[in-house]
Amino acid sequence: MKTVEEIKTAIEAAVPGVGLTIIPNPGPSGQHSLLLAPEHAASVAKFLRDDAEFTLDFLSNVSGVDWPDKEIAEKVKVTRQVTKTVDGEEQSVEETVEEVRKHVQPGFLEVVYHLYSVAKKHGPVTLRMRTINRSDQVELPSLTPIWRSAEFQEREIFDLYGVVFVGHPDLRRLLMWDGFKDHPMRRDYVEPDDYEYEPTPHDSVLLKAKAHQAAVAGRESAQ
Amino acid sequence: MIQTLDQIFVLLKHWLLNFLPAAWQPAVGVVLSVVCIIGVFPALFAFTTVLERKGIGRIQNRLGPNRVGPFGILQPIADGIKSLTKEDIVPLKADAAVHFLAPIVLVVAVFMGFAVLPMGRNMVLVDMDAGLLFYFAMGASTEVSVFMAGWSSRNKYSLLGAMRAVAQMISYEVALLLSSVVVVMMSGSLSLVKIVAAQNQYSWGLPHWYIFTPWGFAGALMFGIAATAETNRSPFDLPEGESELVAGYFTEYSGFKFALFFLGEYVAMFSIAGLGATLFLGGWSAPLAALQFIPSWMWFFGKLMVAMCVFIWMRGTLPRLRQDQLMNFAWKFVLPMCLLNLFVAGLWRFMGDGLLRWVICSAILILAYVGMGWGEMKRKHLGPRTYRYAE
Amino acid sequence: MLGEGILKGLAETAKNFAGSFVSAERMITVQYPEERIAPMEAARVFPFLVYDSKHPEDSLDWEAGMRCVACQICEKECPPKCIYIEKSKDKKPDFVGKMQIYPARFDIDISVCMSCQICVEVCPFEAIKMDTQFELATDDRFGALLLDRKELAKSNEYYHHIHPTEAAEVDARLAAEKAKANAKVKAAADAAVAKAATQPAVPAAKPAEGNKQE
Amino acid sequence: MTPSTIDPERLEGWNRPPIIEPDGEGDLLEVAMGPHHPSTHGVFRMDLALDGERVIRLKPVFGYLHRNHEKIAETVSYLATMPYTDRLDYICSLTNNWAYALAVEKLVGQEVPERAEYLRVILGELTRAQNHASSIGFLLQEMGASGTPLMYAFREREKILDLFESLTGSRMMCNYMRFGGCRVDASPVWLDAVRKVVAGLPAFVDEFERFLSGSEIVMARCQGVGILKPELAINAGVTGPMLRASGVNYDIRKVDHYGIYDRFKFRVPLGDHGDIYDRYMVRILEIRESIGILEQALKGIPGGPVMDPKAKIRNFRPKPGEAYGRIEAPKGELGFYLISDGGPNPYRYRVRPPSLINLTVLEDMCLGSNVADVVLIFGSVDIVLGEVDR
Repeated sequence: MKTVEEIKTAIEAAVPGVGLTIIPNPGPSGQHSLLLAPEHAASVAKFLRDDAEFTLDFLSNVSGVDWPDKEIAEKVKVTRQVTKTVDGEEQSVEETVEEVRKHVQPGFLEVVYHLYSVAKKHGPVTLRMRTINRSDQVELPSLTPIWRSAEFQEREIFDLYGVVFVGHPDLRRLLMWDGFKDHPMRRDYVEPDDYEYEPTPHDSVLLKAKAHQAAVAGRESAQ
Repeated sequence: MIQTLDQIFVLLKHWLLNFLPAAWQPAVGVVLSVVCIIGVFPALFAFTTVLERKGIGRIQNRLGPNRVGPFGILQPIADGIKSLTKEDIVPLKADAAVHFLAPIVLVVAVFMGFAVLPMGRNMVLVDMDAGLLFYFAMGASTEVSVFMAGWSSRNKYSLLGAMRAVAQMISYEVALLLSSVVVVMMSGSLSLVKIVAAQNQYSWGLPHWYIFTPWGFAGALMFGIAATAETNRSPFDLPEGESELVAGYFTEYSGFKFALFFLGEYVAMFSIAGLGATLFLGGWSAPLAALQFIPSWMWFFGKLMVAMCVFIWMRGTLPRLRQDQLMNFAWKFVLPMCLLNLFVAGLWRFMGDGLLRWVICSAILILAYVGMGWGEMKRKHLGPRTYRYAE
Repeated sequence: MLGEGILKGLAETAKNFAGSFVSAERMITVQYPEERIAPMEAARVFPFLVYDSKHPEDSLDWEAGMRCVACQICEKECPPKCIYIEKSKDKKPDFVGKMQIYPARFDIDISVCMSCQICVEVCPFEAIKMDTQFELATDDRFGALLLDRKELAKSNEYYHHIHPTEAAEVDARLAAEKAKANAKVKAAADAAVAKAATQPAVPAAKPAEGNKQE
Repeated sequence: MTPSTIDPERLEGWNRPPIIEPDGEGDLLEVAMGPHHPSTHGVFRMDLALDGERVIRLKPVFGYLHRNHEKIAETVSYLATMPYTDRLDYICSLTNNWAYALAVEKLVGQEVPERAEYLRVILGELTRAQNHASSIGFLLQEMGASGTPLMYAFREREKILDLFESLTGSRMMCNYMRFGGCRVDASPVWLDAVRKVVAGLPAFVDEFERFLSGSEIVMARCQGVGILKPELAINAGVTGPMLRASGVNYDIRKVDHYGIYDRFKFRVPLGDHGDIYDRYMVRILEIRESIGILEQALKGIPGGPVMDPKAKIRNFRPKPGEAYGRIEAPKGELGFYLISDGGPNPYRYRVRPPSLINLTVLEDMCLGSNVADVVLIFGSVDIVLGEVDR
């Protein structure tokens, strides 16, 4: 099996203008991955599947990952002019101060594809794709036309993460029911307080159940 | 003494009738016999359900029911109480009248068949000249009830089951009739009493049962297949195939109506097994001349139970066929074999005594059987396979 | 396609039918309430709390000898979160004589517990073990399935009874630990004695008392 | 034949299910098969459109047993997820444990002692044998036969489950493997008991084969039904016995050599037709191969510890990184994809469920066949809903 760098060069030679980034894996497993620009995904996938050298004909696993907006606090040294009273006289002095600057790193949804080759018996090659944000620009190209095994897995990611796969032949919810609104696997998902709790004699579940029942009773009496 | 035991039920009936005025005697006699039949066969049904469950249990290396009564023999009573006390659910959109009538029609039609079956020497309700015809007429009307049940339930599984049942029963009705025609040809009578009488002869201590002739054996085999299909037993239990159609045409029945279907099915098995015994196994006659001291009715019921055991054994062993295969089997194998058997029976009749007719008749039937079997296998590419391995 | 496969199958079931009357090996069914298989040593159902006691039959002994020190590791590690522990305010001596917190409340909701044995594995004090008692059906859904401290407490003898091998290992380990602790205490006592020889102070009698307690 | 060569000239969409036109006139019969249908394992639904008894459309509906296993795993520690993996494919919990342990060991670079590897192989192959036995039992049960094949299979499975209980403490929810080894050591008594059970397994397989493999009814029902082409099988990610029944030589035990599988001699049975009968026979032949592996493993099992002494039970916090580990579970490729952010819980925990992905081609196999065949084809896929819905 080739290294990620070699795969990257091969893909770049075959598909011109492809935006590929290597995402290194710091862990001991050493499974580095390739970040793919969504607009070239289909052609890269087709190349990887049909190229005689790779023949990655078997898409093993598709998983969604949620990376919420991250607030990053950095300590930055800033030099600024301050007016200070030195010896009873106002002076403008340059001073270096440490300042904590917060900025929000925008979150995104990520889809990870693990590819293997049945013919060549090698793998895995890990591909990733990222959406632009987590709210409205969540489209990614579907790889189901290339690898059929993505069909249910992409449906599951659509269901649980809310990634919309463009070109998927049958994009419906897989595990949750059709009327369900949210995407439960997102990290900021709050479970709705609208189903029956199994009351246990202690712990937060009981409190939650009581609160829920009180709320329901309140709603009913209001009507 | 032996005579008395043999005729004990007949004598008992006459003794009872002697208390009545002569004008009433025929009518009351019929009622008495009917009551006996209606009493005996459900009791036998109860016993058979235990036998079946225990038998299949043993086949599967289980114990079967053993909690109610000693060795679980009171299980049917518990089952009966359960089904009687269960809520009777009729689907909201069902055709209530037909839904209600279907099990009753089934049970009535099934019991009618017993009218012409001789269950022992002089033990027949009606000795009709066209007994066999009457039997088939009654047997065919069970299809109506099955379709009534399936149609009126307004359930898709019921409907599919009923469609399957009707197709299957009509196809096998033909085979059933044709396979028993050979017996009529040889005995020269449609009366079941005369058919038994024709077989109740012995040479060298062996009976003249029709199953011991090539055409009779083939006929009995075809009759057995058709009878299994006719009663919806495994491997032809498609109309109620649980894994496919939940419970087929009686999916929407519960409580006592379900029990009636169950009863009807088993009584139909008894009656068709009784007919088979009458046609091919000499009815109530003993299998050996030396065993004639055992009462005739015991032989009849003995043969019935043996047939039931075979049914149970097959149910515990055989997977079921598919609808199209079942129909293919009926029209492309059983029917041609039956027709060939008719020819062979005629040949047998005109060849006269001698070893030659045994050889020729058997050869024709075996050749046809083997030929059709092989042809089918080659045509459909069925057969055992060998597998390759990768290191 | 001549039916020989079907006949073979029929022969096989007939063999099993006959065999079921002859060989006991085929009949694996156990007639449960009347017949019982002895519970396997490794079997696990629900956890219980081990206590050491000189008089296992003494009903008041369980509280004193409980090994649990309410460290709450099992509560944290429990996958379905069925353990609920409240620490005590005061302390009492444990089996090595060290003063320890004990659980003022220790509940296991066995309607939630999934018998995974992770609490046993993470417990550093050998205080929680798996029971083999499985007939726990009850008609009180919420109350009776929440086992409290007292219901959970089982003696070390009981533990020896249900898991003999494992209990012996645990006892050996605890004894070793105790010996080590004793040696430490003794060393400390010796040091104290040595100290006492130079300057008069409180005699180190207290730890020795703790040692006696088993 | 090299089944994995795909003709690039072929139209895209070749891997979509075929379109079947109804023969006659009139409406199609819409049947919701399941979730309360006897042969949909309780919690699965297929929306069928039937023309007579011919299947024109089939849509599988999932989610009745969904409990968001992955979300639970992301809220509890790495160790606490182990018992939850038992509940994925509850017929073979030990291979689930193994796959998860393997993925975590990859994530942290953990070594496993030799004896533990041998125990894993023994338990894995026992699991495979009992899974295949019960799976063919269920398949034939769906064909009728009053449950006799299933009872024979369960009789054998019972003996293997007893072994599991005496070692791990539980018959089905074993929770036995740990990151860096196994939880408890096997005693020589237990190994002898395994030897005895393994010695009895070939007789069971022979009996089963005499009973039904040659039966004309089984052949008529299974041969040529539910054919899965090898190209489609690979493209749709089908794995396990189903893939091999289509003639594709792909066994992760041979490909990845995970654990110590390269020390054992075994063969991979392959079918040529890809129909139900091949799937059935491949499973039977795999039981026979498993018996061979078990015999070798029981002969060669060394002494030593079963847990790496450096392995951590409490305060297990892998360094940031990710790993995808997979094994050949009895139902197919079972993979676990883990992302760690350095915390005590996995940041992302994903199960690659073989049962779900093998069902991708259910529609392709069933369209145009009979209702009765749908049940059989579904049975031959060999799924467990706990793993499909997670």
